[in-house]
Formats: sequence, structure tokens, C-alpha cells
Amino acid sequence: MYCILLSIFFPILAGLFLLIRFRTPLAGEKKNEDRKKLLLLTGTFLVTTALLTAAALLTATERFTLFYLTETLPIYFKIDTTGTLFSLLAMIVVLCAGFFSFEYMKHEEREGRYYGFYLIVFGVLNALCFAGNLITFYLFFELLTLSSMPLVLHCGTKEAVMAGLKYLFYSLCGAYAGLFGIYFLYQYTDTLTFFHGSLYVTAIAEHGGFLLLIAFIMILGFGVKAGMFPMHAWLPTAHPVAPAPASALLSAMIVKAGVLAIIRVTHFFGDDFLQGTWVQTAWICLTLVTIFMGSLLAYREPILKKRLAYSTVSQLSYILFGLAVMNEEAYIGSVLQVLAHGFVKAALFLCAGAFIYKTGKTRVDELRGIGREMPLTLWCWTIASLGLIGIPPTGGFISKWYLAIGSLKSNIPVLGVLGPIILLVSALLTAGYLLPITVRGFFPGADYDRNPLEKKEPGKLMTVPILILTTLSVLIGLFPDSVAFIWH
Amino acid sequence: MIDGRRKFDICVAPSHKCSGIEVNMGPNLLANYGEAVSAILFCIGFTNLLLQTNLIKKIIGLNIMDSAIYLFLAEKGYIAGRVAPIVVDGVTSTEAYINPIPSGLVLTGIVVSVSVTALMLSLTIRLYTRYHTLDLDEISMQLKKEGR
Amino acid sequence: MNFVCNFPFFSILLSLFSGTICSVLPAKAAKIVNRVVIVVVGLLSATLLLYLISVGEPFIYWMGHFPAPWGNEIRAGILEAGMALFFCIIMYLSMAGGAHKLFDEVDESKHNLYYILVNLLLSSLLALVYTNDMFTAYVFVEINTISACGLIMIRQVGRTIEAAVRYMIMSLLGSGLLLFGLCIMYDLTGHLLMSNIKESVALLVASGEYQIPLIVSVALMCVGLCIKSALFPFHAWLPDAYGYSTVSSAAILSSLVSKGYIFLLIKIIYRVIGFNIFNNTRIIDVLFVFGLMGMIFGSTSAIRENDVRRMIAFSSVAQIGYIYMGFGMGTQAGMVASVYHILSHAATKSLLFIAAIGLTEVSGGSRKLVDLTGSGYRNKWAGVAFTAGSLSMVGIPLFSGFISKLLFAQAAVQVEGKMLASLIVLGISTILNAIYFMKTVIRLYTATGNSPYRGITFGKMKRYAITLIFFILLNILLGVSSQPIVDLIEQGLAMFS
Amino acid sequence: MIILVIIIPLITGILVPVIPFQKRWQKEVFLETAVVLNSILVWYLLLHHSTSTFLLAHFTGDLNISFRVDGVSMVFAGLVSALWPFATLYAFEYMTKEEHENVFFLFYTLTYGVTLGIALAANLLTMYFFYELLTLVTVPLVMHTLTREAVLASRKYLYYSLGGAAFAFLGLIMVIVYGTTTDFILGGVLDPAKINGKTNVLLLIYVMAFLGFGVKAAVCPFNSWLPQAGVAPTPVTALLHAVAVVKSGAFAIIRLTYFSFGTDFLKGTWAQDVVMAIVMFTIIYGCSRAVKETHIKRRLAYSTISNLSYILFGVVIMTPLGLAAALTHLVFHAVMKICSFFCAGAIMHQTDRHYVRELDGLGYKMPCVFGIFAISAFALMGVPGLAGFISKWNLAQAAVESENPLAWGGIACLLVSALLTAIYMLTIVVRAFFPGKDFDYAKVEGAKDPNWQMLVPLFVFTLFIIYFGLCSQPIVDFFSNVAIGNA
Repeated sequence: MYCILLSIFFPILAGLFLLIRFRTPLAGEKKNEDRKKLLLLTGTFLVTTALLTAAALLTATERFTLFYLTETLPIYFKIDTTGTLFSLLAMIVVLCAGFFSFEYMKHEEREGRYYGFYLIVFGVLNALCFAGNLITFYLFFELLTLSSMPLVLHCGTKEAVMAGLKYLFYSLCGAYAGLFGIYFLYQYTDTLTFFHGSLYVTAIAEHGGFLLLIAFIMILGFGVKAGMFPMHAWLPTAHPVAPAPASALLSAMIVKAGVLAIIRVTHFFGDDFLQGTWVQTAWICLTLVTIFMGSLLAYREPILKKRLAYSTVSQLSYILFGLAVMNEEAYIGSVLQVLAHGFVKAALFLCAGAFIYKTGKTRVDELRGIGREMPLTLWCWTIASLGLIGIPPTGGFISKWYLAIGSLKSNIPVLGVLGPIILLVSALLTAGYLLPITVRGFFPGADYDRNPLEKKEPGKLMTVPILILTTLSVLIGLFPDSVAFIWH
Repeated sequence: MIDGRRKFDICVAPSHKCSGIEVNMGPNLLANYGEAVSAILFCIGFTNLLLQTNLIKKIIGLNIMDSAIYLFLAEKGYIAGRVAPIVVDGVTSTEAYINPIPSGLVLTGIVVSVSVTALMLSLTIRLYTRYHTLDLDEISMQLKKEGR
Repeated sequence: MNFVCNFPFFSILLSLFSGTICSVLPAKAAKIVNRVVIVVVGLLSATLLLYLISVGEPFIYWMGHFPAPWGNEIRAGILEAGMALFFCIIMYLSMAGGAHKLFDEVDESKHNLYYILVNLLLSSLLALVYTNDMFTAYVFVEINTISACGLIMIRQVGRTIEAAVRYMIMSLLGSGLLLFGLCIMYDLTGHLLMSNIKESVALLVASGEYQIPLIVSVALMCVGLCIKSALFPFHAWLPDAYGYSTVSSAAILSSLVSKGYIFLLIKIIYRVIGFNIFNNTRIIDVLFVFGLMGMIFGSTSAIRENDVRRMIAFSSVAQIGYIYMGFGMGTQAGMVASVYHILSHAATKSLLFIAAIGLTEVSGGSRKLVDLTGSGYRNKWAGVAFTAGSLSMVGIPLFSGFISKLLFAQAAVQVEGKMLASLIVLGISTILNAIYFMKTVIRLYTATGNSPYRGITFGKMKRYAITLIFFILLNILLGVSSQPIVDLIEQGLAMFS
Repeated sequence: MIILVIIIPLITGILVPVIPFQKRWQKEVFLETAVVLNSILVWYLLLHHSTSTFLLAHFTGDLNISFRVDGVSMVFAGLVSALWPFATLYAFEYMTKEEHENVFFLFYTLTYGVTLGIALAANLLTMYFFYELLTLVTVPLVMHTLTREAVLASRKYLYYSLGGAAFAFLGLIMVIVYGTTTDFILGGVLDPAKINGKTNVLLLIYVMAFLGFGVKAAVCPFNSWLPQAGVAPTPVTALLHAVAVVKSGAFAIIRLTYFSFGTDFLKGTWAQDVVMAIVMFTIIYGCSRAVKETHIKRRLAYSTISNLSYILFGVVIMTPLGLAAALTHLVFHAVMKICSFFCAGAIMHQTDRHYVRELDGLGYKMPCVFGIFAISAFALMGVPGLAGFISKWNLAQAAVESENPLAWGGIACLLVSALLTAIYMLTIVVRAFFPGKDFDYAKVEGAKDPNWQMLVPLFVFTLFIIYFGLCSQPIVDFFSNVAIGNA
């Protein structure tokens, strides 16, 4: 119990401490000294939190109520397998991106604020993974939005602030749609605790149609955070302006909160209830549209981070597609995709961050010959890209394999077959938008002037996290069984 | 008014004219020519009093109106074949005389209307000395110009 | 016959003759005589009221001991006595409140003339209240008109004379119609005494003969009195007449004179035609509609007005609309509400006129609303009084206006077909009232900081201030302990029939 | 006893300009003592909870002015008396910059008594009486600055309120005529025997009366006075236009709906649909206007409009749960809104900035104020763990439970409004803390947090927001008991 609480509240309090302690910008003579102190503190906090989280995960079966908001609304935590997985992913991504920022954020102002909110986000993510009922989940879902917004708009340009607000309002909008559903669910169940299919049988009989509508609204609502069409527009706006590590965290983990939410919700309703209904059909349609559209937009996008953002939109809907299909294979595919995409996308964003940090180039066509300057980074990029495209033996291949199998196995007419086709097309597109960077980076062409190029490989603080993430993305493909246990 | 509630023997003309319901309007109208005339006169007077802008004409209208009412009263008070209630030759039967009260009312009314007319005339004189016109609209215009 | 029964006659006669006496007295003495007469008449009426309450039934007083169909009669019931008392109170307060202003407005040599007119007015009002004879009523209507006209034009400026002429013309039209209607009624029934006419009318209605002349006669009388009491749309004369005459005149005219006519109308309805017979005619619907229209149009005109006294005058049009709306409902409750509103409006409107004069005095004599800005600070008592009057007009509980609104609304609910119309108009009219009165009140208390006008202290206007206090108290008295008054009105109306 | 709590503020208020205070602090001490004393008295009264009726005066017939403590009045009186001492404390500091202090405190304190009068009224007439009085005593507060703007605003306020009262009056009449009594009895007092066949008329009048009282509660077509009245000094806008006055409107509607007409009569009729539609529209309308508005106080005023309609939404659900939810929001919103208003006031007082665009970068200079503002913003949005979430949760639950499709639509409105709330509140917070990269901090030089007199109320209210968010159970239980008539 204490481990769970500590893993949640320690980072939050630590973050608040940093916010207050370093509330003024670092400046003057003691700037370097102060910065060192800040980094030291942050690093300690991050590692401590990670350890605490690990400890919490080891006591996995624990469940407890912290306190009651009202008599019937407990703040309740429990650790289940899904939560464990998400929490592991969060821990790794947060750590990697965190250490990456130590270097990356060197030139930004108000680092104290950044790390403060970073830590808070860490705590909130943990809480989200450990949340045991809808209300607790909703609480931390909102907090996640609020605490991650400052990360998005950190660099403080007009664009960044607007993007931050856009992110905020989209997310809130989604969260409120979710809340709308929660209001009704509360009425038709004994408890909001996550069980499989906890609705009253009578309620299903009497209000079946309405409950389906509620389910759809909730999926749409939480889908906003997961970048599902038609509410995906915040992602391409928010990513380019955020600092790269923040983008990595956002894209790898925070959007997954939406996925987690949808997993929880669909479980809550129960597969039996949703299977074969119009909700499933509509949902699958939306995800397929998102997959295709995301890839297409990414393909046409010249700005690197924006391209990655669209890619996220597309890839996340793979996960959602798997969830929407609702059978074992598809579900495993989804979970694998969560992990694979998490590692890959974090790695890609960190690579992009490294490019930007070292060369200041943000557009894809400026990256010609980058392989000469930063070979290690570009290699990582390439491997991660392969993962995203789904080339064996990376994680991406396994997850997509399961997704396709699941889809074909399901008895959904038309869409069951259409799904894998779109997955394939999208994979091609993915290759089309990621690989050219590798190709041009290593082979800028005969006419390219290579003379000004020189080694610019970034420091260890940046390369090591990228390497770790890249490695993990491959490992997950090699040992998929380690996560396949989560069905049931 | 000798017996408690003696009605005059004929109906009132104007109402018949206005209503148009009565079938025997013609004979009634003819029989009640006195009332008809008084009603018409009343209307003339009323209209004059209301619509004329000249003060003197208004006052004349007032007098026509009042006179019409007196005519009406006098007409009502007279019953053909009877005489004024002054006992001269010892006839004391009430059937022989007319009711004296309408005539009394006429007299009272005349007094009232004379006094009112006098007041109106005096007011008119005041206005005339002040504004040198008898036209009420013009006086209003001048007042507006004075701005008070 | 108890000695008290002479009191109505005494009071009429007293005020009539004191008027004549005033003509030969110097101004100061005339003033004293006038005040004394009002007080004495008030006391007489009060005694009479007490007597009637104790006896519990009305009495008829034969003038010169001629019995019923021949003689002239006076009749007194609770309502009559109460009305007379109330008129005296209002008249006294109005005279007291406007006394200091009289020297500015009227040449001192004419002061005794002024008091003659006031006394005459009082006597004619009393006669209207007490008389049981239609023709007498007509004669006193004319006397009332003449004296009212005199009160208007006693201030010799062009505007008042013109207003007097206009007032005269409208009044004469009204009294002409009244007289004509009365003659037809006489023709139909052969009587002039109200009680006798009523019997005859009842027989006539029962027999079904002469229905149309009967209705014409009633309609003529109603229209005549409506014109005289300035019911919309016959109100054209009113703003000028109230707006430019001396302040006491305005207060008296608005609160008493028109009320005298209305009271006569009530008497005609109850005592001459019979309440039920009257309610079966279409006339009440007409009165109702014009009442409602008056409520709206009077107020909208008042909103547009930027002269404070004319504004108050227009507000009278609206208030008279209320009263006629009560008539138009055709129920006992509506009538009670109307009668109560007569009292309430009389108390409030005279208060407003008197308070307005205090405010204009400290604003350089200007009565434009713009100039009144901040005058509530310069003349505190008048400001408070004006506010109180306005609140009463708007219908804030504690003040009399609220009770009359309450009574009207309660009465309206009981009338099936007219309920919604009257309730909604009541609501709208309250809003309109709020708009122009509250606008003015806010203006009174908007300090401009550097006003060119000097303020006035309590010491310099003791009498005036005390008058105002009495007015406010009267208003609150009507508002707080309305139950006994309403009971009295109900008893009085019961005595009518 | 019960009349005492109404009279003490009235007398205190009148004494303020009369007593010749030598020093300012004497006046402050005098006022604060009186107000605190009165609040203690109110709480004593509420906790002792005697249900006897105190009759002050007879009007006509069975109409009288009388007072009684029942559940709903406990809620409102308790709320008002709890907030007033803080607001007074805050006003002392704020009013140092304004003129005509005496007049201000005169009416400010009078308002206290009158508001308690509304809360403790035992029948509709008494409530109506104090309702009208409330209008009158607050008008001078609105026109306090005597600028042209203030005068126009107070005029508008007056017209609207009195006009509304005129229509509310019709409701009063209906209750007098068709009810058995005008006293407040949970479940309504209408006499079915008297109604027969007049149901529709009564419903129409109910809607009118609802709108009439709704004027004070700023229901949609009649809300434009509220933002305009924001010209008044901030303690007034905070306390009166976020709590006392506008809540009186809501409170009056509660009385009218639950205690006079009765929910049995109204529930499921077209009248319910109409008023609910109006309320839902207002919720959205208020928020949208708030988003467009750039003046801080006016923005908050529009927010108030929307939030008041939350309360009314609870009311028009017309179930005990709805009433409980409405009461919850009545109290919680009061705390949240007064908190945010005081922040706005502190900002204006300290920096003399009135528009949202001028707030850039102030967050670092006034961390306390903006921190608290952020918390109140989160609370208004309905972030779980803060007061706003609980009341919204209750409202939504009541709506769901009522099985009324329109009410379900209302939940959607609540959430849309929550989103809009986030937009208009958080843009302020974001501006203050994230002014942009090139922001010149010299512009906010000199701005700093206000002194303790202003900060103490702020902190206390913040604590309440959090406390209500976390431990709402006892108070919500109490409201539920009130709503079923058990308190």
C-alpha cells in the first residue's frame, strides 16, 4: 500500500517542491551551480520514483481504498496486469526521456518548472495505471491533462501556448465526454470498480440502446486523448512545439492514457455487450479511417516532428483497432503494440530531438547527410523505424501480426478483412515516410556537398536513452510471450 | 312627479335610431321628433365643443349641447293636453297637469350652463389678451415657443 | 334620528359657506379658516364613521324633511364617511405641503380667492360623496369642475390658462354626456333619487322593456365620468393641468378631484344601476380594456417625459387605469381593490407631487429631470419622500401600492376570462412604473459633486418636512394595516346595495 | 431571537454613518464585531434548530410576515453568515481606495440582514418582501462609484429586479388563491380541490414566476444586468453578485418550486420542460459569453450566470436528489466563486488591471493570488478532489436518476459548460504563468501579493474548496436530509 502511495505521491510532492524551490528562472553567477543542484535533485527523484514504482509492482496483488470522496465514490487503487504493463512502459519512457532532457533542456529557460511538472506527470501516470475504479481513473486522467499541459507549452512561444491550450481543451473535452458516461454507468452498476462487465443485467435489458450510446460516447471521449479521428487535431499541433523529450513522453505514454481508458471502459461494459453492435462497427470504422488518414498525412508532412505526430495518430489507432475487434489475438496484438509503439515512438522522438538539438534542422529535407554527422543516432532511428513499419523481428511485426490474425479470426463482415488490408497499406506508407530519412541521411546523393559535415554525435545523456529504447523495441519483438500472458 | 314611477308615454328616439333593431322605427322617429331633434343638436354641440379650434365657437358648441339637453327635458316634461301645474280653476286632479320637475331641472341646468359659459368666456378673454388669438392650437404653438 | 346624522349635511354646508366667508377675509385669515374647516370636517367625518361602524347600517337624511320620491336626500354609509375623512386628510396634508410654495406661485392678493376655491372644492367633493340625488350630483360635478378649473388657473401663466381651458372643455364634454345620460335615465324611470331609480331599473330589467335606452343611458353616464376622471384615451388635458398648476392644486386635483368622479361612478354602479345589472352589460368589458390600455400607455408616456411633474401626472393616467381595470373585472373583489386603490393612489400621488416640489426648489426651480440630479442630497426629506412614494408606486411591500397590487391580482385570479390579461398587464405595468420612478430616484441620488444649487436644511422647512413625514406614515399605515381598511371597504360596499 | 439576527445588521448598518468614528480602525472593529456576532448568533440559532414560527406582523387576512428555521433556510442562512465576516474583512482593505465608505458599509451591512430575512422567511409573502428589499438595499452598492456606467448599471439592475419581482408576484398570488396557506411546506401547498381544470394557467404562472425570480438568478433572457453590475466595488460583486443576491434568486426558486407549488404538481408537465430548457440554455449561454468577455470581473459574472443555472438545473429536476444537488452547488459555488472574485479583486486592487490581456506574467509576481485563482478555476471546471466535482457529480446523478431525457441532455450541457469553463478560466491562469517567451517582465514590476486582510479570506476559501472536495460526505448527507424534509 505504501509503495503504491509513495510511487504516486512522492513524485507529485517532489515536483511541487521543485516548482516552488526553482520558481524563478536560473540566472546570474550561480546559474551553473543551481542547475547542477536541480539536475541532481531531479535525477534522484526520478530514480527514487522508479524504484518505488518497481517496488509497488512487486507487491502486485495489493488493492486498497485511499479514502471516500463521497460515501459511494472511493478513491481506490489496485494493480492488475494491464496496469503493470502500462506502468512499466511509463517508468522506462519517463526515465529515458528524463535523462535525455538533462542535456536537451540545457538552453531552455525555467528548467525548474519543466522538471517539476515532469515529476508530477510521472506520479500521475503511475496513479493512472494503478487506479482501481472509474472515478479514481477519471481524477488522474484530468490531472494528467492539467499537469502535462505546461510541458507542451514549455518553450513559451505564442504558438506553443496556443498549442498547449488546444491540447488542454481537446483533452478536457474528451474527458468530459467520458465523465458523461460515468454519470450514467454509476446509475446502472453497483460499483465503478473495474470488473469485467459490471453492468446490471436489468439495466442492459431496459436501457440497452441507450447504454450503447453511452459506450460510444465514452470511447469517442477517451479516444480524443488517443488521437482517434475525428478529434486527433491536437496531436500534430502539440508535438512540434513541445520540447523533444516532452513530445516523446506525450507520444509514447500520455496518449496511451487514452488507450488505457478505453481498455478499462470496454472491459467495464464487457465484450459480450459490445460485440456485434453498431458501436463496434462504428468504432472499427473510425480506427481504420484514422490509421489510413494518419499515415497519409504523415507521408505528406515535411516537418519532422509533425510527421512523427501524424504517425502517432495512425499507430495509436492500430491499438484501438485491436481493442475494437475484441478477441484474444487482437487484444494481445494491441497490448504488444502499446509497448512496441511506446518504445519506438519515444526513441524516434528522442532521435528527432537529438537532430534538432545538434543541428537545429526541423524539416525532413534538411536532414540529408545526417548519417555522416550523427551515425549512431541515425542507426537507432533506422532500427526504430523498422519496428514501426513492422519488419521482423521487431516488436512492431509481432503486434501487427496478432492484430491481423485477430481481425481475420473475428466474424466481423467486411471490416474483418478490410482491417488487415488497411494495416498493410498503412505499413507501406509508414515505410514511405520513415525510411527516406535513413536513406538520405546515409546516402545524400552524389551531388551532395559532404565537406561541411562533421561528427556531431550528442553526449551520452542523450544517446544512452535512445539506445535503451531502441534495444527494448527489438527485444519486445524477440520475446513477445513475456507479455502475451495478459489475456484473462 | 305625482305617482311614484310614472313613465313618460313614449320611448326615446335616439336609441332607436342608433340601434336599428326596432322594426317600427319610422313611426317612432316621427312620434319622437322632439327627442330626435334634441339628440341631433346634442351631437352638433358636442362635435363643435370637441373639434372646433376657435374658442368662441367651442363655447357656442357648448351652449348648443346644453340647450339640446334642455330641449330634451322640456320635451319629456310636456304631455299633450295638460297644463302647467298651477291651480287656477280649482282642478286638483293630477291628470290635468304636467310634472313640474323637468321644467325645474331645465332652469337649474340653465343656471349651471350660464355660469360655466361665463367662466369659459373669461378664460377666453385672458387667453386673447395674452396671445391675441382665439385659436387654441395656435396658443399651444406659442406656448411651446415660450418653452415653459 | 341621531344628531350625528346631521354631520354630512353640516360638513357640506360648512365648507360651502366658509368659502363664501373667505372672500372677504384677508389672506392669512382665509388660510386659517380653510385649515380649520378642513380639520372640522375631518373630525365630523371621523365621528360619523365611528358612529356608522357602531350602528352597522347606513342612514338616509332627508333634506328639509321631504320624504322619498320628492325630497332631496343625503345618504351616509361607512364608505362615504370613510371617503370623506380620507379626502379631508389628504386635502389638509396637500394644503400644508404646498403652503410655502403658494407665495411664489400666486399673487398674495389672490390668496383668499384660492382658499375660496379649495373650500368650494371640498364642499362639492363632500356633496358628491354623500348625495343620494342624481341631479344634485350633476350640479356638484359642475361646481367641482369650476372650482378645479379655478385652482388650475389661479397661477396666472399662459400655460395654466391654456391647461384650464383644455380641462374645462374636456370636463364640459364629460358633464354634458353625464347630464344627457341622466336625463334619459330620468325619462326611463321617472326618478332622480338613486334608491328609487334602482328599484325602477330592476323592474325594467326584469320586464325586458327599454333595454337599449337603459344601456345607452348607463353608457353615457359612464363615458362622461370616464372623461372627467381622465381615463385613457381621454387624458389629454391631464398632464398640463397637473403639471403647471400650483403644487397643492396638482396634489389635490390628482388625488381628489378625479377620485370624486370615480366615487360617483361607483355610486352610480351600485346605487343607481345595481351591481349585477351593470356587470351584465358589455360596458365593463370596455372599461376593462381601456383600463388596461391606460395602464400601459400612461406609463409609456411617463417614461418618455423629462419633466418630473408631467411624469407624475402621466403616472396618474396609469393609476386610473388600474382603478378602471378593477371595475372592469365585475366582481366584488375587483371593486374592493379599486376602492382601495383610490385611497392608496390618492395618498401616494399627492405625496409625490409635494415631494417633487421640494426637489425642484433646490434645483433652481427647474423641473427637468436632468436638473434634479443629486437633489436627493440637497433636500433630504423630499428625496426620502419621493423615494417612498416611488416605492409605493412600484409596489414594494410595506407601502400601500403593494396591497392594492395584491388585491387587484387576487381579484383578477377569480375572474376566469380576464385573469391572464390583467395579470400580465399588471406585471408589465409594474415594470414600466419601476422604470420611470426608479430612474428618477436613482437620478436624485446621483451626486454630481459640484452642483450649482444650494441644499436646504430641515430647520428651514420644518412644516414641509413634517407634512412629508405624515404622508409617508399614511402610506405605510395603508400598507401595513390594510386589513381593517379592506374590511371597512367591504362593509361599505355591502351597505351600498 | 430569530428576528434579532435580521435586526442587528440593520441597526449596525444604520449606526455606521451616525456614530462619529474618530479613526478608521474603530469603525472596522465595530463593524466586524457586529457582523461576527451576528454570524455566531445565526449559527447558534441554526444549530439549536427550533422550528417554531416567529410572527412579526399581520398584513391582510392570513398574510403575515413571519420567520422560521427549516432545512433549506439553514443551508442558505448558514452559508451567508459564514461568508459575510470574511467578505467584510476583505472589504475593509478594498475600500481604502474608494470614497463614501460610510454609505457603502451602511448598505453592505443592511444587505446582510435582508439576505438573512430571505433565508429565514417562513412564508412566500415574507420572502417576497425581503426579496424586494434586497433589490433596494443593493442598488446603492451597485451605483457606489457614481460614474455614468455605474448609474446605468444600477438602473438596469433595478428595472430587471423589480420587473422580475412583478412577475414573481403573480406566483405569490396564485399560491394565495389556490393554496391552502402561503407558508413553506415541503411538497407544496396547492389545494387540488381549488385547482381543478386550471392546471395550465397555474403552470403558466409558475413559469412566469420562475422567470421572475429567475431575474435575480440571471436566467437567460434576463441576465444582462449581472455583468453590468460588475462596476460595483469588488466586495460587492464577490459577495452579492456571486452569492447573496443571485443565490437569493435561486433560493426563491427553490422555495417556489418545492415549497409552494410543489414538485408533485409540476413534475412531468410542460412547465418543467420549459424551465429546464431555459436553464440548460442559460448554462451554455453564460459560459459562451464568458469565453468572449475580456474584462475579468465581467467574465466571472458570466461564469456566475452559468453556474447559477447549474443550481436551477438541480432545482428543476424536481426530485429530492435534485434539490440536494442544487443545495450542494448553491453552497459550493458560493465558496468557489467568491474565492475567484476575491482573486480578481486582489488583482485589480494591487495592479489596477481589469482586462484579461493585461494579466500576462503576473503569476510569478503574485503567486498566492494566482495559485488560488488556479485552484478555484480547477474547482469550477470540476476537477475531482475539489468542491466543484462533487456538486456536479450530484447534479448529474440527480439528472440520471430522474429518468427524464431532457435532464440527460442537461448533463451534456453541464459538461459542455465545464469545457467552456476550462477555456475561460484557464486562459487567465495560462496567461499569468506562461506569458510567452519574449515577455518583458519589467511590465509587471512592482506587482505583489496583497496584505493579510485580503489573503486570509482567500486562503480560508481555498481550504474550504479542498475540504468540500475531499470530505463532502457529511455536508451532502445533510443536504439530502434537508431535501427530503428530515432536517
